[in-house]
Amino acid sequence: MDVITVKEERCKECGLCIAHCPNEALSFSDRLNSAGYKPVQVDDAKCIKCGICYTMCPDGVYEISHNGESGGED
Amino acid sequence: MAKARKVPAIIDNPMSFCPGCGHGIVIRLIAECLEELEQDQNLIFALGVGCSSLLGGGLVTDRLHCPHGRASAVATGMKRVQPENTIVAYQGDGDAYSIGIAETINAAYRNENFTMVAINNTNYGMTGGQMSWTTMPGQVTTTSPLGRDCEITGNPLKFPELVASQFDVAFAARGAVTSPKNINKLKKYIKNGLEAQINGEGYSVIEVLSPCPTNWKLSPLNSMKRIEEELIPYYPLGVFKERKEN
Amino acid sequence: MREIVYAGFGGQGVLTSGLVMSQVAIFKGQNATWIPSYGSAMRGGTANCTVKYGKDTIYNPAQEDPDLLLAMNGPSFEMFYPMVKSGGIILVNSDMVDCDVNVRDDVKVYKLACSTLAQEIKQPRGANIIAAAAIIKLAGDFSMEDGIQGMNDMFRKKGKEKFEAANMKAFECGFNAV
Amino acid sequence: MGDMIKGNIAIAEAAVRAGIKLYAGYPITPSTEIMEYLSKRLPEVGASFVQAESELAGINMVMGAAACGVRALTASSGPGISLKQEGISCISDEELACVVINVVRYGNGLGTLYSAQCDYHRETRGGGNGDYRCIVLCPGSIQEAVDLMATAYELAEKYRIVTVMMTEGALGQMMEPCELPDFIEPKKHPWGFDGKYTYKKIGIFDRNSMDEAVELNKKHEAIKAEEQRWEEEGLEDADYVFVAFGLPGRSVQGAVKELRAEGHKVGFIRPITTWPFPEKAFENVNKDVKGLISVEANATGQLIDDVALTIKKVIKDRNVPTFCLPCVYGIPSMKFTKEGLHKIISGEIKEAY
Repeated sequence: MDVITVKEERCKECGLCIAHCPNEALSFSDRLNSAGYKPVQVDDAKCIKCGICYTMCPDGVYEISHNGESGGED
Repeated sequence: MAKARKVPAIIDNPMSFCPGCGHGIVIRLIAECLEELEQDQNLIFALGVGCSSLLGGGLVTDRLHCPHGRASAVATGMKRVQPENTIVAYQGDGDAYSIGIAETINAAYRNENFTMVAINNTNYGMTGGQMSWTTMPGQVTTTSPLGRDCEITGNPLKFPELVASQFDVAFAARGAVTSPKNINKLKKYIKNGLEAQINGEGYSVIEVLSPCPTNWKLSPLNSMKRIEEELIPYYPLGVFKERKEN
Repeated sequence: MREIVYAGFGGQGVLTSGLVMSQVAIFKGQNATWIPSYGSAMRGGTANCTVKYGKDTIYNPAQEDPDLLLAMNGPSFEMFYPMVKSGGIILVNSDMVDCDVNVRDDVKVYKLACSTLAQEIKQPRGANIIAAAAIIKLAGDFSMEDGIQGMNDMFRKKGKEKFEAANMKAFECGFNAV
Repeated sequence: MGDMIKGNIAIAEAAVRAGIKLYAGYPITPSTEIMEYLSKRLPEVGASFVQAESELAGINMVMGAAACGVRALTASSGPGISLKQEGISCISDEELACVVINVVRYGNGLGTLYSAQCDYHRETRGGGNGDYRCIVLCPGSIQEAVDLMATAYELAEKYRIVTVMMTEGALGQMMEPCELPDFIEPKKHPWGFDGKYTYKKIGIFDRNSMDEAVELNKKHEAIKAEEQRWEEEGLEDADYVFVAFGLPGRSVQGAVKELRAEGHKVGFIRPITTWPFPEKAFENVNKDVKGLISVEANATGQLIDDVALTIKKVIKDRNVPTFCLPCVYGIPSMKFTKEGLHKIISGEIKEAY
């Protein structure tokens, strides 16, 4: 099973991932991270683990792994 | 099944670039290529001065912060004494093309066997958005407050085209980070440049059109839009010098 | 310690004349220094070098009180003759120095038609070796044999032994001409 | 005794034998023969030669090589060394090791081609922006220059500092007999880049300048304590002590010998390192000395400042007068030095400090 991980602390709220997500699975959360940004959140029901968010993200927020092969948060 | 995607270890750190800055995407692509080419533990970066130097803090690899504009000369010295290492000069447009144009162009002129990645965001980012040699005609910067007047400042420089047409280099290309499609193309260019170096084919340069939302005073999304609508028509994407083997 | 100034215009080979002297001194186990004028002066203008040699340490390699002067052309003679030590010796290349050379009565002036002699022995490029040999004779510190051996040693080290016979001929000519 | 050899050539060959892996530089009289010679010689020994597009590029190529922990060299003169200051300052800041040869020529700006010592202040004070020093070696003969070449690298590497070999146009251009040293195969330093990030110090990132300043001072103090080099004679009973380095230093040695023979109580200090300045030599000076005299090939007198400051530190109970005999360029003759002493004794030349 594929897993998408979000490193919220790295998110700078640029929105590039949200704009390019093909399934509208991403949005800004209402929380603030320690840098004062509202980090992205993933709607697991919509996410197809396509990796476009990873591709567009300048800050290494996303990680997609298969069956726990790779991943885990900081 | 989707492909596993993980930020390469050598850059898996928080970076201090502004929100929406393209540097983070480019350096990740470089690191991915290095990993795929098994060069991530055989690597020395010659870093420019400017936003490119922000890379230093997060990069877990050998890297030297070079004097302003001189990264291509420093990279030359590194590669000459340690040809077995992969050397990447990583610079911005102000660094590589203005203060460092002599070192940059002469490395290409000698067909020095390293790879330069130049981030073209059409201004001096770190010092607060001054005009650079790649600033677009009419673009307002802090030193071209009425818009760049090319009559008195010259026309925006197209470095990859210049070296491809004038010098015997191995590979020259320009990419952009505006969309997943362009990012994937850019990664191919970077990989080609690094492969050219590893095979000893000579100098490779990859210029990247990259957003500077902070100094452009545009949102990250509108910055990408500006690149698509305004920059790419002037700075075409593509390969200007193909590798001989390909 | 002996001090000799070799002067002429660029291309006359005075720097080599001086070098032969210094090399002969080294060959005979003495100390020596050779110091040229250099830079833009080398190109088209005057050329000169100062050679010092002797058994003791040479402190100042630069020109101080020349015992001997080789003047291969007029301007060199004019420039350097006042500097020669009283009781010293001046050798002029009479082919190129046509001014009055009897300007000091406390030095001895020798005239040698170096270029003409070189033509006569069919070594047109040998004028500087002729002059070098004449200077070695006038300095009186080394025999002709020492001089020739030292010179040959120098040219061999430069890989120019093919000119050995010609150089020896010129050396003998110069040494015997004063 | 070795063969007659030109200073620049001997120095270049000594660098080859010290195991340099890269030379990068730009032509300028009177240093050019060094790079001309190395352009042929380095490929023979499997090392790199780069004719750089500029002095700036040359020193930055050296920086790249030095960052890899190998021996690298550049050489220049006057205005060329001015251009290199950016790189020298950065190399010093990164605590990399390299050797820079300055074959000094006279003049400000473009200057002239005459041999001189007019760059004394620049070389001994660091030269570029910031707070650093370079170790400065000032040979007085071709043999000494050659013998100091391996030392220059050893010092640079021991302290991770730039060593400047400060010669003079005349030393580069003259010839005298010289024995060349044996070949050394230096080890690559563990702090050199290897692509594996085994040494993490290099790079200005995440640094603490306050802590580094303390370390820098410690390093400078260690160098001052350990690395002063000089030659001296006749200090214990000297009425007057001459201080001169390089070829003028050697000429002054001859003048002192003659003055002694004429009955003058004179001595000399010939600094071989001008940074660190050989302060220890001054401790050997007669406490009743009447004056110290710098003889130097420049117009304004530069070495005199260090002479005056140092004697002030050593003899505290009175002001020992210091005199300067500047000889704008070339090598001051022994006659010049001897006449200078007489003018000082007669009061014709006044003290500088």
